[in-house]
Amino acid sequence: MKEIIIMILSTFGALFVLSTSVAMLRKPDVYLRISVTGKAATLGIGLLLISAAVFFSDYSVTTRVIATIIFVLLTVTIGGHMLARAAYFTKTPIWNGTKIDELAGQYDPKTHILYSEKHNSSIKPEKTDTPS
Amino acid sequence: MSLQEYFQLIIIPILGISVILVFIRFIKGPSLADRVIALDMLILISICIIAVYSMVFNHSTFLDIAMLFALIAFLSTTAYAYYLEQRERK
Amino acid sequence: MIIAVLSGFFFAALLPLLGRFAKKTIPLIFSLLPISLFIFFLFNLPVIKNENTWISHISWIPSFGIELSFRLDGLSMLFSLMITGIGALVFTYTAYYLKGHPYLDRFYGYLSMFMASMLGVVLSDNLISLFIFWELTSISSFFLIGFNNEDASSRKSAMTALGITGFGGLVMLIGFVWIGYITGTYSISELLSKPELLKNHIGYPWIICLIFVGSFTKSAQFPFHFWLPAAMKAPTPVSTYLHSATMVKAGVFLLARFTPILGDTLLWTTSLITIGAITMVYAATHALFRVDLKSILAYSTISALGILVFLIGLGTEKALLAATMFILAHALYKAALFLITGIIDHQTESRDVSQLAGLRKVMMPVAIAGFIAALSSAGVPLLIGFLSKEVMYEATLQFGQWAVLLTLLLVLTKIFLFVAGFWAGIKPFAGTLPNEFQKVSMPSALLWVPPLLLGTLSLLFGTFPIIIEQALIQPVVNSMVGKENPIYLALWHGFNLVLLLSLITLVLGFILYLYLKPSEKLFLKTLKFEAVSPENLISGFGNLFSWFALKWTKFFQNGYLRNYVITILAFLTFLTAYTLFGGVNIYIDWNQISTITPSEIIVVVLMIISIFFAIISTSRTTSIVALGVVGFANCLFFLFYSAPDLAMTQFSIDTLTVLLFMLVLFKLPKNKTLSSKGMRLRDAVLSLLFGTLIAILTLEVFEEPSGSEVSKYFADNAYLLAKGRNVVNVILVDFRGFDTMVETVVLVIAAVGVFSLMKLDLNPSKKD
Amino acid sequence: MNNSLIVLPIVIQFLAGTILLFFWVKTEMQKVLSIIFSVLALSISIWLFMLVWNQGIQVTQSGNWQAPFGISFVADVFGATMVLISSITGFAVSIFSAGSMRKERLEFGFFPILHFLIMGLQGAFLTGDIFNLYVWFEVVIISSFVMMTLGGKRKQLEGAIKYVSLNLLASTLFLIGIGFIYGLTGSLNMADIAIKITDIQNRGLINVTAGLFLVAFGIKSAVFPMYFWLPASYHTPPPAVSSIFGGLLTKLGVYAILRSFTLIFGGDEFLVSMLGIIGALTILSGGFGALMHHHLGKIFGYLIICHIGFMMMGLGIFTEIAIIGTVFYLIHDIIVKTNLFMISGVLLKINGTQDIKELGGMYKNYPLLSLLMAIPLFSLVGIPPLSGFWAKIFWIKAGLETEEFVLIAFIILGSFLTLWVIAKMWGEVFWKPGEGLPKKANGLYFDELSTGDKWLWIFPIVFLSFISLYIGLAAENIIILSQKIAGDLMDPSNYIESVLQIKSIRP
Amino acid sequence: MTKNLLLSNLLLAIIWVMATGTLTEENFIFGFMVSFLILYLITVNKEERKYFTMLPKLIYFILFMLWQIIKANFQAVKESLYTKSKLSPAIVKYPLEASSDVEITLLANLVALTPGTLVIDISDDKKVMYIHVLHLENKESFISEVKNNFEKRLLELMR
Amino acid sequence: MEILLIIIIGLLHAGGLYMLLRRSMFKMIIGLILLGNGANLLIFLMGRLVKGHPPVIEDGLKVFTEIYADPLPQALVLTAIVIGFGLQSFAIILIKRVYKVLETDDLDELNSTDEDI
Amino acid sequence: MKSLIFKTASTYLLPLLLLFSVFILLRGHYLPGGGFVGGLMASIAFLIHSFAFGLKETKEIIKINPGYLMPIGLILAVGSGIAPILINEPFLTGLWFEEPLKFIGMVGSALFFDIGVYLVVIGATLTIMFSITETV
Ligand code: NA
Ligand code: NA
Repeated sequence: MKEIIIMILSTFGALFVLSTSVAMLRKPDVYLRISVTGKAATLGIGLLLISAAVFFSDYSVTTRVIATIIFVLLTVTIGGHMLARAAYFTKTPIWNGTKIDELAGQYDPKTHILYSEKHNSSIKPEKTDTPS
Repeated sequence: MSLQEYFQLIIIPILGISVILVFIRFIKGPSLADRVIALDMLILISICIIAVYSMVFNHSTFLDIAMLFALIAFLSTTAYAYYLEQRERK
Repeated sequence: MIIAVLSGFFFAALLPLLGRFAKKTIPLIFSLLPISLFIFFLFNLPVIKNENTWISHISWIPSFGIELSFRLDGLSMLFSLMITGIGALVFTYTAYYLKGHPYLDRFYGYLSMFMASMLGVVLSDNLISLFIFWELTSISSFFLIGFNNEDASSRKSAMTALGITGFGGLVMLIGFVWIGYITGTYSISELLSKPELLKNHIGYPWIICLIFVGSFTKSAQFPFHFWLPAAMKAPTPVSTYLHSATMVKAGVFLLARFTPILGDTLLWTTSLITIGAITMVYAATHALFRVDLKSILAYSTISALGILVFLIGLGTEKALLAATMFILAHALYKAALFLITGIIDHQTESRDVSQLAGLRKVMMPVAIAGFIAALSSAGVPLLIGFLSKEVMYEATLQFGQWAVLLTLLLVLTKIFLFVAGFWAGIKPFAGTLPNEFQKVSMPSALLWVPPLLLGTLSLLFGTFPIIIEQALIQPVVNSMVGKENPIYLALWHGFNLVLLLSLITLVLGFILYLYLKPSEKLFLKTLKFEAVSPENLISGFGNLFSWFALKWTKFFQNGYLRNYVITILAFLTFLTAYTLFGGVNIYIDWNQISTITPSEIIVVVLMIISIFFAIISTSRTTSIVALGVVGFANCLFFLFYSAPDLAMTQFSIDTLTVLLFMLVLFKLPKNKTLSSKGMRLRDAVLSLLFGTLIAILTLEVFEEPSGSEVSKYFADNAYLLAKGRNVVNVILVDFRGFDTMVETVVLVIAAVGVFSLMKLDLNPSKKD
Repeated sequence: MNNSLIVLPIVIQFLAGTILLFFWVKTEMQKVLSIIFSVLALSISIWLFMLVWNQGIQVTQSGNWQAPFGISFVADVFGATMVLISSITGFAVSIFSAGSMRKERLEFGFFPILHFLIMGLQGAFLTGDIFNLYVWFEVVIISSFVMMTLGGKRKQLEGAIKYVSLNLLASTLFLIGIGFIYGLTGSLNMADIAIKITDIQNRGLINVTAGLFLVAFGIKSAVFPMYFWLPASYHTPPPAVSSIFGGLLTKLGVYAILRSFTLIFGGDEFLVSMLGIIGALTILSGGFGALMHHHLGKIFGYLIICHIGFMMMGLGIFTEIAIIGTVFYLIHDIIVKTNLFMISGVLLKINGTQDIKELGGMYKNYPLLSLLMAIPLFSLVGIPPLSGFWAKIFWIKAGLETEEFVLIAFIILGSFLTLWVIAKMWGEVFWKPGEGLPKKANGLYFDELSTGDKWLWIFPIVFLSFISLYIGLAAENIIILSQKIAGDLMDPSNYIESVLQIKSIRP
Repeated sequence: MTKNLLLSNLLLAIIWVMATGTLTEENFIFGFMVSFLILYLITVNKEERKYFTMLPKLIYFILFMLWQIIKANFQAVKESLYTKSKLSPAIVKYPLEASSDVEITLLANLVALTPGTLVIDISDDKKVMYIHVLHLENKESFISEVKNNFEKRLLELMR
Repeated sequence: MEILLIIIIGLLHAGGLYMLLRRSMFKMIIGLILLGNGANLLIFLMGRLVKGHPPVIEDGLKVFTEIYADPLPQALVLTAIVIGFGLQSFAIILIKRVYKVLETDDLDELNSTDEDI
Repeated sequence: MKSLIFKTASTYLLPLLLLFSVFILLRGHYLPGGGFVGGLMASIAFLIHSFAFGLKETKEIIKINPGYLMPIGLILAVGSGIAPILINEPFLTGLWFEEPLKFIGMVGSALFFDIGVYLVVIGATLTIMFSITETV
């Protein structure tokens, strides 16, 4: 029984990871890739870690697994945010299929202040069509 | 099929393929942010691999390494972000 | 005796402290040293006569058979007396000659150091200590020649002299050590007692060649002679003392010393006769083409040294007697001539023999001294020069089938030297006094007494040879020949061939003197032949050597790091590949190799690709991140193969490194492709070669049977003795804690270094 | 003999470096502390030397883990001598630095690094463990990196790039060598390795490993064809740094070669003859370079190379007599080279330049100083009976014994080149009239210093000159010492027995 | 207030452990539950009673978030198989109600964990949050969805 | 597997050397790092490869009951890694400094200390 | 960096990570970890904090100049080496308290040694990283 649970959990985990990897390869711009990484990976990692917790069925392992999962969740989302933000600063091209871009021109290039009201700075990533 | 074999034959290969896919992204880039996110992803996958290995070899201590990996992955991501921002600012 | 030798050094050592006082008040006080030494040796004359030798030992480096032992026998007595006697005169002469010179004290320091070294050379009974003193004479001579150190040509002459004699000394050292190696002793006394040991040794020809080089360089034999005329840059007292009377004779002394040990073989005789003959004729000829008094004297000195070598080469008892006589005679008249030249130079500020004339009118005593010296040099009867010349001719005439040729050469040389001596000793004083010298004043007695004294001695010994015959000359010959055959010196041997030759020499010499006038033109004509002179050949060789040195240095130290790396690794590859393919048994034992799993393959592929990527990428950030992946794959290996600690450490450190790179890099200039395609290809091939080599080696070492008892001990005792379960950590903090402690120091130093590198900038800033 | 106190020299330097780190910008305090610690270290080194001399090899097993399991520290006569010499040098350099280093450099950790550097050297001299040796090596090189770049001047940086990269390459090769040694013997204790290595069938592999060590140590000791980093860098840092570098750093490589080739690898014919060839070409390269340059630092740098060549050649002959020569020369060379670079520092301070074409007038203006400087200069040349002379007799004798006549020729050539170079330098720097001196320089000129500060510059030179004189004039003592060391090196069984605490390894 | 109760709850649990003398996690959890119950019974203050409703709410919220994450992942799987043309990404300005740093951070994290969203940044005046949406159909409905599902629940828990 | 690892060791050395031979300072450092990695792996390999048995004595036991990976090379590599980190960080900062002062990354422009014959 | 999210998160992350680093340090003798990794962990924690808040604030939090952590750590390490010499045992001989301490386990000189290493690593890493970020 335990084995089957582990198998199911780990299979799903691995598949999630795989799907993220596929997405990473296929998404047309960096923002989409960042966006996609965070989620699938977290669940993939989570499931695999949980299956390890089930496998060892040990209190100390379980707590550590939970800690790790929380930690991964936290860092992956914050990391994604920071990377996306930095990418935007550096004007990393954005896919031209993007419907709305309300961030365009909102960053002040010198002070890096982000405005909530309408602003018109030079920080507007180019649009790109060529997914690479 | 024992659990060990299952891991060896199914899970690890899947994760391995993921590594390769991510690595392709890593090579292609094109921006630094792409590479960084790919590296990040590689580390995340390796956390998964560690989790699986800990089961394969029945050593729970490997899981601590996973925790450390997560922490460090975070550091490198922030560092890259920091770097990108600083580069822009110079 | 040791005090006698070393007193000169102590004296020199005291000078920096006391010299300043002494040179201002009574410079004559310096002469006390050589005078007292001279008296010391004079008082020991009877000892030598009665007991032949007096040896004193002081142990210095017993473990290598090196002693400060001194041997006073006839030969060393002769030289010691010359050294201290002429030394006394030169010291006195200097007191006035360099009066008021700011560095008079230094001068005396070097001079007494030289005197001590020279005494050391002639008195040493140990080859090594002899060599030590020998080199010290070269050094003190270096300082004396370069005494006028602000003059570039003085410095150059000093260098030349030091170069030639220093080189000769070093070569000679090999000979000495070789002798010591063969015979097991450096003691000259012991060597004297077993001469056959060396002569029969296979290395004998080499040994004498080595010693010849030493003695020829020192005694200015052809083709090493040219340093001596150059050394005349030195103040006249120096030329007198070192370059005529004493130091240059050290080589001759050495040959004389070794005659009983190494001499009396065909090789010895032939080489010495040949070199000596060439030198004496060559130099004597040269002397006739000079106009500078010192130059004339220098060449005539070289010629005289040639004669001495020649005579020692003859090696017969007669010849050695001749050599002994000539050493003494030459010392007396040549020193006198030099001192006179010095006086002329000092008073008239000219040394051009073609200009000088009639000086007797202003400095009669000097003229007398010059006259006597010139006559002695010419070998006129009643002077010691005559005696020596007579014995010389006797010696050559007795020398078998070569007698005629050798005698002829000697006569020729003697004729030329006759002229040279007259030029130096008589010509400046003869004739009418030119206007420019009218106001020349009479020199101080301190200047003219020494040469006159020397002249007197020449006359005294020449007229009454009995004074020195038994007391001095006999022991000298004894110490060279080794047996006691009484010698007999006399003015009159009856009418014979020798007397005829003497007469011919005098007559032809005088005719030549009348006929040949020293002139600048003649001198300039000889310059044409300078291109093939030994001096130029050697300096040409020196230039070639410098050229080669420059090429060599620039070739290896070319400034390109990659060339350095290539050279080093090519050397490594050569070294290891040579041994590898010469002596390693290459095999693969597949039993030791484990199977491969898919995940491992993936990591391997990851690793390989990222290595390539790190290398070929044109973007720096990309190579850095690729490097990160290499490290990451490395971690996975560590993880797979049971090294969790390593994986953790490697991973954190890799990340930090990558981070460092990122922080540092973005201010670097754009990455350019710097090397050409061909270059890159070459490097790639080389690198692959190196990589392959390392891989093969690793494989072979890996194939050796494994199993470390040390590791096993650690694993067995980690918990039992060191109370830890993680063996790696136990090794790090306990079993091999020292490594870790030191390693933390490395980190600390690196941190300090990074800190200072980032914060401290001592470059002059662009603002100022 | 077990004695846990033999690590004291290391500990003292460790404490010195550590405590000095607390006095970050208090430079006056640092100077005082550094000198105090140096005196302390010197006394301890003397004590250690006397102890070893009187009572034989001293061993301690750190952590109380028996050899070959723990890290053994071994003070044999060789090690103790090297420790003593490095303490002497360290003492001199400490004083010289107090006088000569700029305040800014002292504020950025010069003194702690100096003590760590000496600690690294002494650790290397005392350790009996090959990996521990590597670690000490790293301490030495990282300290030297820091000292070389301290201040970050243009030339310093340019030199440092080559210095750093080639030294790191050497470290890597050393590490690979250690990996092979471990793979072959499963041990790291040098005495243990010495025993185990004899059992290995595949002899070629041992020679290959020896080759790796040779190259790694060869780079460190700057022999042909691996010396390039030295002329590129040694003249760039401040004189106090150059002097400790010139005196000790390359000698660490020589020490390591001596130790490993006598204890571990023995004399493989090919490698030993390689050492001879290397020695000859090193002499040539060093001599040539010294001949061609006119910057004092460079001249001295090349002379270091030239004289390392002598020592290598002694090893290339590989008889006890030759090793006596090499050990004697090693002792002499450390003292005299340190002194030499200090002298070049004083010359720089006085004249504001180190270019012998520009220098001059020393003899006229500073006669006593010139006389003082003459002592190390002529010791270096090997004017008998000064210290540089004695070793040559041993080498020549050894060369004659083994009929390596070509090597003798190179020794003579090297000696001659040295003589020529120094004579030339003497003529240019001391004799030639100086014009337009002092050149523009930073800070005070020598003449403007207070008497106390002047003595900080001069005292170390006087001190080392006296030691040089002692080595030369009391050569008997040094020869006896060298004979003992060479004997120990050529027959390491005593070393091995003491470390492993076994009765006898002799058959 | 709630903090104090939480502390007392923990303290009581510890006392329980000490009293029973067995230091195991089960015992601790059991002690915690017992003391929770006791505290629930003895607390009358209205403000303070919030603690007892909050805990179940928190648990519910966590479960809800988990569900969202799982949903996000499945969607991601689906999307990873999408072709480009079906994507309609956008960067949307989201007006914030949350005001404290912790609230905003938590909200951003929660939002980031949900399907197809990536928080790019928060304006310096903390008024708006810029969210990258993977699949935007209607901007207003997206904003209100986030408001109702996440922000309100969160603020309720926090305040 | 060992063969593959040996190939990688060879590659790391080859790559390291290749980078060391480039004209860019930056590449030189990369080369040194690669070489360092190669050497570390080499030492690690000398302890032989053991999968899944870290040298950690399990709870409750006093000695190993199963096979275990050789701990000694691991400790050595660990030391070497840390030392390498110190050296590498210094070298990295050095090139930064060199660039700041000399404004070049090209090693061929850094030979003034070699040239003034 | 001026990221609110990052700043807020790192305020909470710092103590967490430091705790984790101490955990890694203390268990080193029994499980993978130890002074090195622990020290690196702690430095990473501070580094992350410095990325979020800037060096000045991080330095204020550390209170002591990381430069001084190095000699302190060195003294601890060498102290645990010298201590046995005082009782006439070889340098670095392990000394152990008789009874194990709760949570920490056996306490011996090895632990002090490891703590020394931990401090040195923090000091060195932070000195390196800080001096770079400051001058960049
Ligand atoms: Na210990
Ligand atoms: Na211990």
